[in-house]
Amino acid sequence: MRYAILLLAAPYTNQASHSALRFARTLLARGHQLETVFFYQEGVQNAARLASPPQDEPHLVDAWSALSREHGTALQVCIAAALRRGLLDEREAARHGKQGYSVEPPFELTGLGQLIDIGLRCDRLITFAP
Amino acid sequence: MRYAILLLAAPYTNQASHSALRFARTLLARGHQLETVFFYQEGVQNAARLASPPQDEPHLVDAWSALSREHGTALQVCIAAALRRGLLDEREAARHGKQGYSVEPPFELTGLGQLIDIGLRCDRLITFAP
Amino acid sequence: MLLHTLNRSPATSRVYQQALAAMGPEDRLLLVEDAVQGALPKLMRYFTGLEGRLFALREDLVARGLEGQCDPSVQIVDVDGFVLLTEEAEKTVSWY
Amino acid sequence: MLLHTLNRSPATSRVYQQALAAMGPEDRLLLVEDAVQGALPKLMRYFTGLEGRLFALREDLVARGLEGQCDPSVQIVDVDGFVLLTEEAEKTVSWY
Amino acid sequence: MSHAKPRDLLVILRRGPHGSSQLREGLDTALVAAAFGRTVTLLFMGEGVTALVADQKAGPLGQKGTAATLEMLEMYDIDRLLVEASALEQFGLGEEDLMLEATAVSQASIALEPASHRLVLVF
Amino acid sequence: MSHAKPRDLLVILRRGPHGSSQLREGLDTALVAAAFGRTVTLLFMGEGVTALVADQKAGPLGQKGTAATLEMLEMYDIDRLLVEASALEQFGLGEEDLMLEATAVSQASIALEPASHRLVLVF
Repeated sequence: MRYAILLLAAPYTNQASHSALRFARTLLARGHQLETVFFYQEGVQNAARLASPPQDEPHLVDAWSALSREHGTALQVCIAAALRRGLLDEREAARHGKQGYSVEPPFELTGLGQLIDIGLRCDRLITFAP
Repeated sequence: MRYAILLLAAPYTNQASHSALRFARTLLARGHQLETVFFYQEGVQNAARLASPPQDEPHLVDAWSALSREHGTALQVCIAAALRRGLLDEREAARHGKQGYSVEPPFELTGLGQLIDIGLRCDRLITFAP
Repeated sequence: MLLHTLNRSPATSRVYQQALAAMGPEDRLLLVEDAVQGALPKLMRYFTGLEGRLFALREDLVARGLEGQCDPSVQIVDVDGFVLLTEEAEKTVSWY
Repeated sequence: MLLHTLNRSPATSRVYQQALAAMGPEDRLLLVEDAVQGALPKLMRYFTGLEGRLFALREDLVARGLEGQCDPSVQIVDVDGFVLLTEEAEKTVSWY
Repeated sequence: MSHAKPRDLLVILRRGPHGSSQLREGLDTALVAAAFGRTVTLLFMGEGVTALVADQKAGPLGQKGTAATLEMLEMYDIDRLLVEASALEQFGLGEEDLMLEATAVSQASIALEPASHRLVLVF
Repeated sequence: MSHAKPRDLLVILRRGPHGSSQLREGLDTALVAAAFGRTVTLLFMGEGVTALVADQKAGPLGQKGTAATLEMLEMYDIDRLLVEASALEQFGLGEEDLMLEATAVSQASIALEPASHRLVLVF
């Protein structure tokens, strides 16, 4: 089946991001496809490229990137939710006159319309929330 | 009296940061001193220098900075909470081998010991949380 | 005398029970943010026993369209009054 | 048949009431994260009427030291079983 | 079931205005779906019913709140608004207290809604 | 009041392990205070009592949880652990289910604690 995941919670503060990652790996291991992880609300924090958790804790940002590389999963971040929380890719940083950026590929900033699109197009959408 | 504020919630996601700022301005207007705002847990997101909220919404990061400039309030960010959430100043970014940074003065990364210190030293500590 | 603040609606979260359990007989409770819903007459039953010691923040009531609908036993204060409450209390405990 | 998930403890949050209100007569409920506390025998009363349709996630029980303490009427599944439940259900609704 | 053909999106709103961004971000999702031509139902549950209270104002720092967004629903052809009857009762709210017309629904009808939409999102 | 001289810090822990970082960040605060020589009391309320359940494990992605931190409390001279008796009852937990010794306290004693500490932090 084609799955999508909607993630609404910040990493580290709630278990939701860990739960989502564990669910993602398991559904892939069962032979399903994970088309997209959509990051909304505090979930956009999963795209923070500077995240530096202690060495003995899972590195969620890197884990999502690895998942995307290995399985072709799109990592879509709601742009409106990201901008107000300080998560900008190089293009948005330039557009807002900011030096530096906080989001990099494979995470991509995108509109909320994508969430509706994948939610209706995929066979299953599973939400993980705070 | 000497006040301190402990802020535990992300801006935009919860009202707490707005409530804290409103409380801060009011206590200053009443002639009290606001020694420190300490940012812990998701509250560290208040220090995200790239935050770009819509023009018609309050810009909390800028508002805290202005408060600090005008009233000498220290803006102390728990370093352990900040690092795992991707909030690094130039020094921590260098130390972790990251290009770029996401926190700048007057916000300063500091240890959790500071929270205990100000909590016991100030006349009042008020917590704002999600 | 301590000031306790509560910011979650008693309709959603059970945290108000913990605030009540930790309150001394003279302590005051201030409802802020979503907790101001608790000032509606139908939700007052969660706060029995606090007569004269229950407050709600005016600005948060106004923003929610609830200012005119509060139970008369709740004392309504503005943010200035919130600061005053923290001045009068030895310390403040926040429940969320 | 839909799968509902719940991740907040019934001891803390009232959201379980909303999950129950929105469940159809064949729908299933899976307790995950802090909601696995609800599988303890003393907390089962919050979930009456779900006999045979109530599940709890093993990994979250184990991490919390609660695996051996669940009510026997709760069906314990691992993450693989969680994915299976989402396969079998038309869709999934998450309560938090 | 009241709908022969399933509607596209059910957005369940469970939080009040101003206290968190849940309500606003849920409404944004509904508006975007409607703008893409999808059929949308809004269901207000629990403290979510307070989203409909009349005479809401901006927050003290100028936060916009959600009342203006609710007024735009009709323009987006979102006209199926359901509100949990027992929550209205719990808050002591009557139809005359609400800024928009919404259909009060019983628990039994609420339980039919998730299955009659292709996608359900809870905010 | 049981203490002539007020203790420094009361940390109230109300969330279980693993589900959020509340518990861990509350314990970190307690440890730091103790390391600075402050007198610390821990009070476990509500679902916070599940923090004390024996045989906790790492999370499935290797998240450490908080059990190891609890085992360090004694080393930091944090030996005043209170647990809400009604919460133990609510969860059906007895002293034999807990990993550490903690004093079960009634609502009436809990209400005395905030006033007998110089600083109260709720997690």
